[in-house]
Amino acid sequence: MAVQYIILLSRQGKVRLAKWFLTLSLKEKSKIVKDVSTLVLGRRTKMCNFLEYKESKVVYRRYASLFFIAGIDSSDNELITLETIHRYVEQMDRYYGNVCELDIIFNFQKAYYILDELLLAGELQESSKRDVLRRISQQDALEEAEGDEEKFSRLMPYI
Amino acid sequence: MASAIFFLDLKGKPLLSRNYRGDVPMSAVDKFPILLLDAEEESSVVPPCFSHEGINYLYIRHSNLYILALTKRNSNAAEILLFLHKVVQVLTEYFKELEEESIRDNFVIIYELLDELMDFGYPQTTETKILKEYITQQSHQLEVQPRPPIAVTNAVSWRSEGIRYRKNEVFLDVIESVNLLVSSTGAVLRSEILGSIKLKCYLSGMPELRLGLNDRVMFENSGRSSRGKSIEMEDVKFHQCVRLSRFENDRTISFIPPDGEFELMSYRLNTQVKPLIWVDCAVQMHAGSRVEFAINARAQFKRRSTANNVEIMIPVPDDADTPKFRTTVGTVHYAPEKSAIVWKIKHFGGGKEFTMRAELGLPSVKETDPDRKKRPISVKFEIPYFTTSGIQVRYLKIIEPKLQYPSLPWVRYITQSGDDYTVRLP
Amino acid sequence: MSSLKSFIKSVRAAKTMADERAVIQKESAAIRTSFREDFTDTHMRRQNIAKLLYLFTLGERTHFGQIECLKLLATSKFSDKRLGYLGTMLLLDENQEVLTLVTNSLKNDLNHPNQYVVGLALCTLGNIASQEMARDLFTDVEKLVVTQNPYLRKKAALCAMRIIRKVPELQERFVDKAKSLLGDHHHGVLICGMTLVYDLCLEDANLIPQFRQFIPSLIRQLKSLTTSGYAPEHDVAGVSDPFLQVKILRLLRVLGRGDQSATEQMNDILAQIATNTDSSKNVGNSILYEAVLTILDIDADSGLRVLGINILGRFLGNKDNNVKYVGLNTLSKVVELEPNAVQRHRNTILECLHDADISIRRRALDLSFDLINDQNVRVLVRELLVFLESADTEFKANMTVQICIAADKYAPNKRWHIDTVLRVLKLAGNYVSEQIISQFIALVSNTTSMHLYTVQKLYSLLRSDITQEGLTLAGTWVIGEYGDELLKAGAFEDEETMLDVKEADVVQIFDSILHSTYATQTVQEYVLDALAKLSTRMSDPGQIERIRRLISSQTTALDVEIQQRAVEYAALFGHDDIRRGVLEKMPAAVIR
Amino acid sequence: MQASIEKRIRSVFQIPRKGETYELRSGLVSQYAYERKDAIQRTIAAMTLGKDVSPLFPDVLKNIATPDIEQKKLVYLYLMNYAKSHPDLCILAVNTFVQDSEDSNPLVRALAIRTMGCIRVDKIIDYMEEPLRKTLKDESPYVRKTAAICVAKLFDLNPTLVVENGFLATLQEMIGDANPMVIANAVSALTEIQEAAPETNAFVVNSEILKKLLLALNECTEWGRISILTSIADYRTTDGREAEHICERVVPQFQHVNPSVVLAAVKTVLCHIHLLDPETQKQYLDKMSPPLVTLAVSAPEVQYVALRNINIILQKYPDILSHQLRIFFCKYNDPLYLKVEKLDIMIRLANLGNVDTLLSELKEYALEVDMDFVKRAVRAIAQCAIKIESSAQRCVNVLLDLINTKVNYVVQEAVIVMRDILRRYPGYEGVIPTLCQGIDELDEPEARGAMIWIVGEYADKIDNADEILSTFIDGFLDETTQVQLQLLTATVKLFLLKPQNTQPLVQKVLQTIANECDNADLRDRAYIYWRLLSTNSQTTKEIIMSKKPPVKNVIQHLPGPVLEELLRELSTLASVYHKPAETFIGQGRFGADALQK
Repeated sequence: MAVQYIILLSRQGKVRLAKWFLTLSLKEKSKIVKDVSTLVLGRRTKMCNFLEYKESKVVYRRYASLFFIAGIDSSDNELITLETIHRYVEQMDRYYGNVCELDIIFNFQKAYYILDELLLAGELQESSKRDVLRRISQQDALEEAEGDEEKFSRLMPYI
Repeated sequence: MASAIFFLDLKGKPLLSRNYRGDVPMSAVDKFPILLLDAEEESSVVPPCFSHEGINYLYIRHSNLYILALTKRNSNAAEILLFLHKVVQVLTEYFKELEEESIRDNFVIIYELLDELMDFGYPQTTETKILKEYITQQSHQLEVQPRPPIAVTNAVSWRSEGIRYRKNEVFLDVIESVNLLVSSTGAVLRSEILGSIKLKCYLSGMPELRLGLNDRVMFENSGRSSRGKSIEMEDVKFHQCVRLSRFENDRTISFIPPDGEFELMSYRLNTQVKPLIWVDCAVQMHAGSRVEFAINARAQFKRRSTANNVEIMIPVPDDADTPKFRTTVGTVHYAPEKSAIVWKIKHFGGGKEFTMRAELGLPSVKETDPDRKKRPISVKFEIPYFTTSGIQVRYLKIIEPKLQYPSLPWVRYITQSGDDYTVRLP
Repeated sequence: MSSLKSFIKSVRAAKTMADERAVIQKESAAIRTSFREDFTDTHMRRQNIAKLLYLFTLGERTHFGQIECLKLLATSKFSDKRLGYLGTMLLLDENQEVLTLVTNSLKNDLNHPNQYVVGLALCTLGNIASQEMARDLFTDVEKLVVTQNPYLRKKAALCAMRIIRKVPELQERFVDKAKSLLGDHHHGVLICGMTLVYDLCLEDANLIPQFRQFIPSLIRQLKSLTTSGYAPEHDVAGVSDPFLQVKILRLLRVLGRGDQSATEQMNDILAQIATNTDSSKNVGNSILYEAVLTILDIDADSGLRVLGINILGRFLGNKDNNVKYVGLNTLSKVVELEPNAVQRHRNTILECLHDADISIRRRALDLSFDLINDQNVRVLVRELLVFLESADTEFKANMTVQICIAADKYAPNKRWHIDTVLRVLKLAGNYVSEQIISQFIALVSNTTSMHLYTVQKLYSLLRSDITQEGLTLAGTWVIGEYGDELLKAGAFEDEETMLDVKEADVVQIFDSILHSTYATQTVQEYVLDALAKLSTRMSDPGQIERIRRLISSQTTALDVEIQQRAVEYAALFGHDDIRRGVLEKMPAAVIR
Repeated sequence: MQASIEKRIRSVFQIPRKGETYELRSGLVSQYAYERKDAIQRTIAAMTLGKDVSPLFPDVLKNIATPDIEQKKLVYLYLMNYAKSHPDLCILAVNTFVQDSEDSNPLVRALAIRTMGCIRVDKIIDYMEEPLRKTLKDESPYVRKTAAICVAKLFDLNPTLVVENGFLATLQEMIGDANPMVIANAVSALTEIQEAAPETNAFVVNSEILKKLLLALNECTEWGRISILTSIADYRTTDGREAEHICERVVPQFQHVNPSVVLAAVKTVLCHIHLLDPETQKQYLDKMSPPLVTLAVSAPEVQYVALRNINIILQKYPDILSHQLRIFFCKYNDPLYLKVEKLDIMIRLANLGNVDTLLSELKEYALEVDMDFVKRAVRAIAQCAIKIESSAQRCVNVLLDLINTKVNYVVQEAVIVMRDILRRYPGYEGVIPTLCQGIDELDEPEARGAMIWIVGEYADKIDNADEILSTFIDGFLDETTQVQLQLLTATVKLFLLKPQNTQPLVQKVLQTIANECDNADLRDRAYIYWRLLSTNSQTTKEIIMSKKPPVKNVIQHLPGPVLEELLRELSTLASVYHKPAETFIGQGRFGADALQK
């Protein structure tokens, strides 16, 4: 198993996004969120980006006001996980155009969509920088087309 | 004594701190959130003080803050915890609301206050009224440097000299809060009356006040047979202005009051109280579809009295929806933030009885691990011109030896629900 | 009802926790009621689901919206499906009964003409498929693993992985298809294909030989990645597709493990990567790290192994704590194979014990124990004992075990061995396991020559410290068993103080322990046995009577075991004829 | 390319920080006063956020001499926090301190002396002598009370200086000060010095001092009263009249609104009450009851301390609150730590008169959701049964009802407590079949151990006792040591009670232990049984099956000496932890020798 979960955490300790690739009960999930966020928020800047938590490892990296946290298997490659996290940030940055925490807060669905094109079953599915965004924008276009249709039909209900 | 005081957010991040003694490493606070987690892991019972590697952590919670004191010694825990509550009280009186934001916005004055509130770990002055005389939020606007008011260190530390009013008045409120616990079968399990006498004093100079109540012990002490009703207060607590030894000697309540509003005394009566508002509830649960409530409420006090602002709060499942209500009187609304339905009756006459029915939908998909505490029905009300215990103010004498002005005391009585007037659900 | 945006805004605007809860609970109730009203307006439904997802992110309960998500994805609109599937993945998992309702929609959508609809279905299946769904839908996935469309091929590959994990017997349906993926040209498909193959091999080692035939092509791919020029699409800081490189290296590891010829094929490329990868950035190091793991895991030639260990050595010296961490982490795997190479870094490793970062400390600690051998045991154990005193509480239990294991394995002599365990008991006696105490007692009882020394030491230690349970237990047992030797030798000097040993002194120790707040249940049990034994190893009738009273006082103990012992031993006092025999020296346990 | 994106992404949200120190520095040395003040405030703001602003030390220090008292306070605050990082530069502040300690405004004088005491740098200490001497004799009580505490600060840093300069003597004189707050702070300071250095005899309360303290008590602020009460509590008298006088004077404090004053008063009375005649003792104890009850309705954290203390008091004076059971009923929204304490107190208050009420309340708790609380409630029901014989049958019925709920942890807890009920009333053996029904569900060692004990003890009454034990023995090596010990004894008992066909079982256990177990204690127990079994079997049976005194009470009690110590320590942390102070103060190490003293 590669990535077990991804959590985006604000510096104030608020969860901005959470994706679980493990099957856990609500209670177990909130326990992990609570524990891991306490541990991560308690780390100083110069410390390494890895933590050991129970039987797993936590790889995190801070981008300005947000912590990107990935829970991984203890046998996984921590350094490439950092690259995966970074790729995710990079993709969001391009998608939103200079991403900031507020983008993720208000358009969290998109952040999940991007993540779903990047990771599946906790594994990286695409290493191309262009592909992920191309796929997202094509899907966005599909939605938009439907949206126009919807509006259109609402405007002229009798036709 | 406390070595250091911290304000932390709920994640355990320090927002502001004051090191009073320098005998505890300030980094010990970093362990606090982790120790809390460890304690929770161990058991759901996490006490407000614990010890770790020679350092003791004592903390309270206030809205989304922890206020934490550290000490290395076998300190007075009651004092420290109470002091922390006092700190919260003072800061709340200064900033209306004490929370992360008000701490960030007011750090300068908080440091100043912390300096006056405690010295080398020993609590000092914690009276907001006095502190406000020399620690102000607009000190830069003052022409002259503030000086410590005499009251800070005076024997009468709660009142400054030279107060003047044109009209000398005292308002006295006798407020009785009734706490009650009724079992699901209708038996009163516990009841108590918490009484409080609050004063609003607008008096000049240094007046001496004496308050007379229909206190049974005093009647007995003085050998007087009780004219009319007398009551026996179980545990009386006084504002620090009251001369305790005099009360102990002859039950006289004599004092120099602080200026303005304050609570003069509180007392407790442990007698069995008949529920003033009786509530009876039947619940029918159809899991996965709906739940029905039938509530009966009865006012069991004299017909000439009226309960105002009656609020009956009935707990419902967290995931209820589409509420429907039927009632003969008042209004009902669903308060999802409290997971309850609230039945409000503006005026509830003595002896009257009302009913209410409610139905709420429940989702077909059930929660996987519901964490439902058994919450009781709670009731709120106020009944003016009435005390449950029968306490009466017999006199309030006001003497200002120098000014000798005439003054008027005004007295009001009210009975209300305490913060724990509850009926267990079946 | 408000829009998602205004809901989020009002949550953020809440000043206090209570306000925030109120906003959230009210909106949640409104959503629940709105679901009941059964809107046909899909716009409204989408909005509700979006809010629900926001509730999910906040950690709120959302079970009441599960059905709505399913309804949404079952419609024909792409935007509904997209949100519906997202909601389903977030709010549901394989254990929810309602999940079965989605099987049909998934089946339809896996065969949908629009690739993005198929993609959503695959993604959902890959993330949350239950066993039942895996059985119902694997044929559709099977087809998609070999579809022309790489976008779907890669997703189907990972989906297949989940299906096989859920239903292992379906593995054979996918083995050949997985092989076909290894020759793909699309990086995404390659990555996913290799993930699938790696997982197959991990779950069933019997499959490995069939995949060895792909080693040359994997190597070729790796080579072309490392030698090809700049390709913007897959470049990361000057490194060509590090994600793919790491995947290949990892797959090579599982294929090369334990196979000489496979290993030989890999040597060159591994050497090339180990020497040529740029180690100045994280990306390069992530590949080096993976390569070293492979080098160390397969039977690589010795030159290559030295190269790998040197890379780890460089990691240790890196300023970047991440790389240092990884270095420490990996060195543990090589100690046994290349002890000398690792020993060279001993000082660096010991320094890391005092790093400010607990993650580094933890790795360094583990590695320190791996470093211990019969030559350095004295030095290293001394260092570790010093560290034990100040170590993080969470390390202590494990440290006591590890130090004792090391002492057990490499002790130069019995005296040193006993001294070391005593030191552990003294420093961290509240963290030691039962096992350590048992083994210590076995060690002592099998070492007759050290009885007096040990019992005197423990007698002295208990007189100055009874707060460490482990120490108290060991001391109690040893004094109970060898009390006669202690008493016979009489007063002795320990750490420059003379200690009196009279029968009264010995009984007093147990009296004090028993009446202290440190008398845990186990301690009381040990003390009772020790006292009973001592009653046969002492001669002063006054002290024996005192022992009898101490034992009798425990006959009303709350704990059943303590009471049972007290009752039995008190009764034994009435049978002097058998007491001595029953309580005579105990046969020593075998040292394991 | 990645690097540049990374740089940009990272810079998106970040507040530009680079120039911060520079900016602050230029503000601190600005020619405009308002800019300097602003910069000081921002420096303190940065300090509050946990940033290291110590490099600004010299620049901040330049702003120390100012008539603006708010600014002065900030500079002093900064100085206190960073003095350690620039000990040499602190000397530059000395002049201002000395001047300030002679300022015309008492607020400034007090501020100076208070801050000097907090700087904790040797260089400063040398200059404290004069300011301290003057402020101790200041005309303003506000300054004097601050100076009094400063003596304790100085003593902590340099005791000799305090003694040689006569500060200690001055402090002792301050007990007679006209101002109660000065007295209170002098008492606090002296108590601390006495504790740190008993050889100084800094504060030995005698009758003379006692009088002064009792006098100041009524005039003091609430916090002052606590210090004074504490030192009166520590005062040891042997004179019954004096003790009564103390109680008489302290009792009015029961009416104080501050719960920690009340608690301090309670402690003071309890420390002297043993010298009174029983009749008077009872009077005082009666007076104590209402304030104790009121303590139990204060803020939850304070209530917690009160409840832990009431628990101690009840262990010494069990009757003090005998009519107050209902006060301790749990409120549904009480924090768990309170619920658990209340439960413990309720059990201590259980008597014939209230047991019915208590029992129905306990049953209510046993049906709640929190596992830890529910278990305690189940345990409490059994404690009730054991304490009050006449309630036993009802308690057992309630427990059987609870077992029927089939909630796993309830059942396990019920099995554990049923064992204790059987130890008190062996006649309840009728419940054993019910207990045996859930035997496969028991996964907690304590519950398994309890079940095994029951089977061993009643082996002759349980038909399939050998089968049950045999199942447990099959998994012997997987059990915890305590369960193994129970299993060993139970098997031996089985053999003694039912010798037919059970010998192989005993042999199996003994051999397993001898050959496969390392635990020395367990091995010893096995050998002891082995040796016993190989002697006269009648004697052996007598010994192992000898009658056990029935358990009278399963409520935990503190050991006598600890209880006495804690009664003298009421309201301290020790009284909250129910542990003597030495167990958690300092290294927490403590030897057998020390215990004898």
